[in-house]
Amino acid sequence: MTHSISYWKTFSNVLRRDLKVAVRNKGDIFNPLVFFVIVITLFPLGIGSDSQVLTRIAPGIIWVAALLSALLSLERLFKNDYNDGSLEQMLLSPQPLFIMVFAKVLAHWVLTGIPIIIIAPLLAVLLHLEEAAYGALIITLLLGTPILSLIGAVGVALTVGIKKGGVLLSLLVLPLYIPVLIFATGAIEAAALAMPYAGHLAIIAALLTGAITLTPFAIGAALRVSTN
Amino acid sequence: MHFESLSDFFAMGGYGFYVWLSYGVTFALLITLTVVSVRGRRNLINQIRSKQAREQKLKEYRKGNKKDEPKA
Amino acid sequence: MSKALLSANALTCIREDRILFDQLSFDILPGDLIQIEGPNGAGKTSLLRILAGLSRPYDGCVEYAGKNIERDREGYYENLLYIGHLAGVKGELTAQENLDFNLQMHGDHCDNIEAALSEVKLTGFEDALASHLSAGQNRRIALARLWQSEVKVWILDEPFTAIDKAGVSELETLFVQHIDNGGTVIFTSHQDLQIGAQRLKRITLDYNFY
Amino acid sequence: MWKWLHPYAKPERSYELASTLLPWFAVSSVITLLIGTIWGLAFAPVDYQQGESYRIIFIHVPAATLAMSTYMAMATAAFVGMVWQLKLSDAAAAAMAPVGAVLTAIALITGSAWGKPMWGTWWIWDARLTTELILLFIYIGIIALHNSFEDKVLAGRAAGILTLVGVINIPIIKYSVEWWNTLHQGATISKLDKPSMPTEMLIPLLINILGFALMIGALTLIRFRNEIIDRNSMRPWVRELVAQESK
Repeated sequence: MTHSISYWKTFSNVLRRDLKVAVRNKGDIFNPLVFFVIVITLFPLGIGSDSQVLTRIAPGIIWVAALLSALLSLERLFKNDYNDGSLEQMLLSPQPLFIMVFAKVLAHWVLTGIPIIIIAPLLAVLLHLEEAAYGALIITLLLGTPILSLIGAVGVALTVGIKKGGVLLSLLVLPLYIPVLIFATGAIEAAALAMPYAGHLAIIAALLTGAITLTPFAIGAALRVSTN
Repeated sequence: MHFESLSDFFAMGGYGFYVWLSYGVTFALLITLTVVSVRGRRNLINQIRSKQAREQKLKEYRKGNKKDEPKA
Repeated sequence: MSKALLSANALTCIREDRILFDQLSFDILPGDLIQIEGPNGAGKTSLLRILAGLSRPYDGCVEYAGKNIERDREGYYENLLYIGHLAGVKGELTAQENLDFNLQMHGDHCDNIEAALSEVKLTGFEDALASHLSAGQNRRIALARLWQSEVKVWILDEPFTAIDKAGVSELETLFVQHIDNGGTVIFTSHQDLQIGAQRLKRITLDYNFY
Repeated sequence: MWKWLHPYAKPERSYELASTLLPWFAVSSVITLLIGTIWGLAFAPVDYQQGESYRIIFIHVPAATLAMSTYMAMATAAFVGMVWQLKLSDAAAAAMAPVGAVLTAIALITGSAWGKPMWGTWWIWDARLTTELILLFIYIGIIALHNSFEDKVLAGRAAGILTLVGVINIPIIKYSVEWWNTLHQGATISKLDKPSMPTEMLIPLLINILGFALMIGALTLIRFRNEIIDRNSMRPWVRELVAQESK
């Protein structure tokens, strides 16, 4: 007889393994973060250092850079597992797939979302973000970056079996990121103007809830297609 | 007929360029899609035919070479 | 019929416009040791993947204990151990971590990972990263699960690749033990079995030209 | 539902059905489009606000509305394909994607050609145009994903999943873009909105909507037949068909 393990144990096993693997592959954590920093420093160089202009476009720049760096780091979510066969083994496990998938996405967010959230306020200083907007920046990133990981995971799951899936991935995923981008930057701009932004946050939170409940199943279905 | 002359019709009250551009692009795109779709069928059939020919060759080649190989 | 552990019902598999097999049906009973044979490209791996539920057949279905495996994946996977071409071993983890994770995810219990690794002659390599080990050793990490496993159905794609002679005969002995206990082993290999050859059943796939 | 659908779950039967329907759709769509377009271009009265440029409406509005409807139809097909594992349903969805993409492109191009005389610029970040642009991106993504799988059955399943993810997202995108638009531009008067329309304009518009719908049907049928042939190329009935066509 096999001994079934609890959902929680499954979840934490996968999460711990993914974190361990990433920590041993240090580049995986730092490269997207460095990318994020470089993209943000490019904007003042391209646009000019007029602090008023920068203040105005800072929310957009930070969020677009966050989207791009999330995109950059997405591929390793399933690619290595696909190449070494662990993905197959995961699909063959008697544990519910959506729990394992959710653990993997959470690991991805911990490794890419949280560093961005930590470093974003520093970069906001470089872009002369309105002081009143810092709180909104952090909260929107906190609520929004998990959505990026979740939706992105659907895209990676669909393209992981394709040889040149990288460009295709951005084509699939970026349009789906638009609502998050709009509401997040909207919230930061509202905060900068000292207007209430709780409504924006509520919408982002609703998007997050929707993504948490629906995407793990889409990811699971997509993985079964990709490993076929 | 709403327009008084043919040149009036083509001029579209000064908006001729935009109107004809829109209609031109629309029908060009629709016709292109139709042509591509119809051609797609012919291409497919040609592909299948050449594949069949290839299989036929392989089969004959096999028959000639391994006549007494047991079938499972 | 009801005795069949695993049954294939009218499986059809199509790859790249080629019919690999059409309307293939067979039953696998407890105690069967089955080798799937055929030339390269005949669809051996495809058949194993369909049996494991990784691929969906173009037509037909696989049943485990009378239930369609797509309907009851969890019930089937509690009783299945599949090892494919890829070992499913992560290079960034040590031999011990790999085995521990793989066992846990499949609900197998093991108190002594070191002992389990010693079964596959990996004593002393417990803390070595899998990426530092050879291909054969990586394969052994994956195969170590067989010694700990209590599941009924083993599906193994080329289990002997990169394994040395002594290892092969140990595996063969293990296969025989497993079928004696009422399990079943389905595998592909280009090698002939030495031990247990008389109990072997074969399923031969032909290379179809269309 | 399954019992009734079952005969059409056989590719051969669906192919025959598509072949029977195709001429009807093709002929009626050409006739309807001709009537609607000529009526709209030559006989409908002029709009006193926008002048003759409003005549773009007779293609822009059908293309824009039906681009969205085609997506919905595609999503329905993808859903049926996923739940009942009907491969033909996936094939139908795959057949619709390029048609929808072309319609969206038409809606975008005509919208911007209409915008130029009205707004004085080819592109304006109007909520409707922006949503159409994003819809086009999604269509292109689905087509690209479909094309990057060698195996047609897998391609259909993968594209189906993406289509369904998209169908949940499109209303959210639409809403967010509309909200964003009002935020950033105040209330832009959307020239593409027509609150009330005299009957003489409405009739050719409705005729053209019908014509576009029939056209979509015809194009989908052509492509659907191709998809069926492609997915069943090794089947005897397709081989016979090929042999017949070769003569």
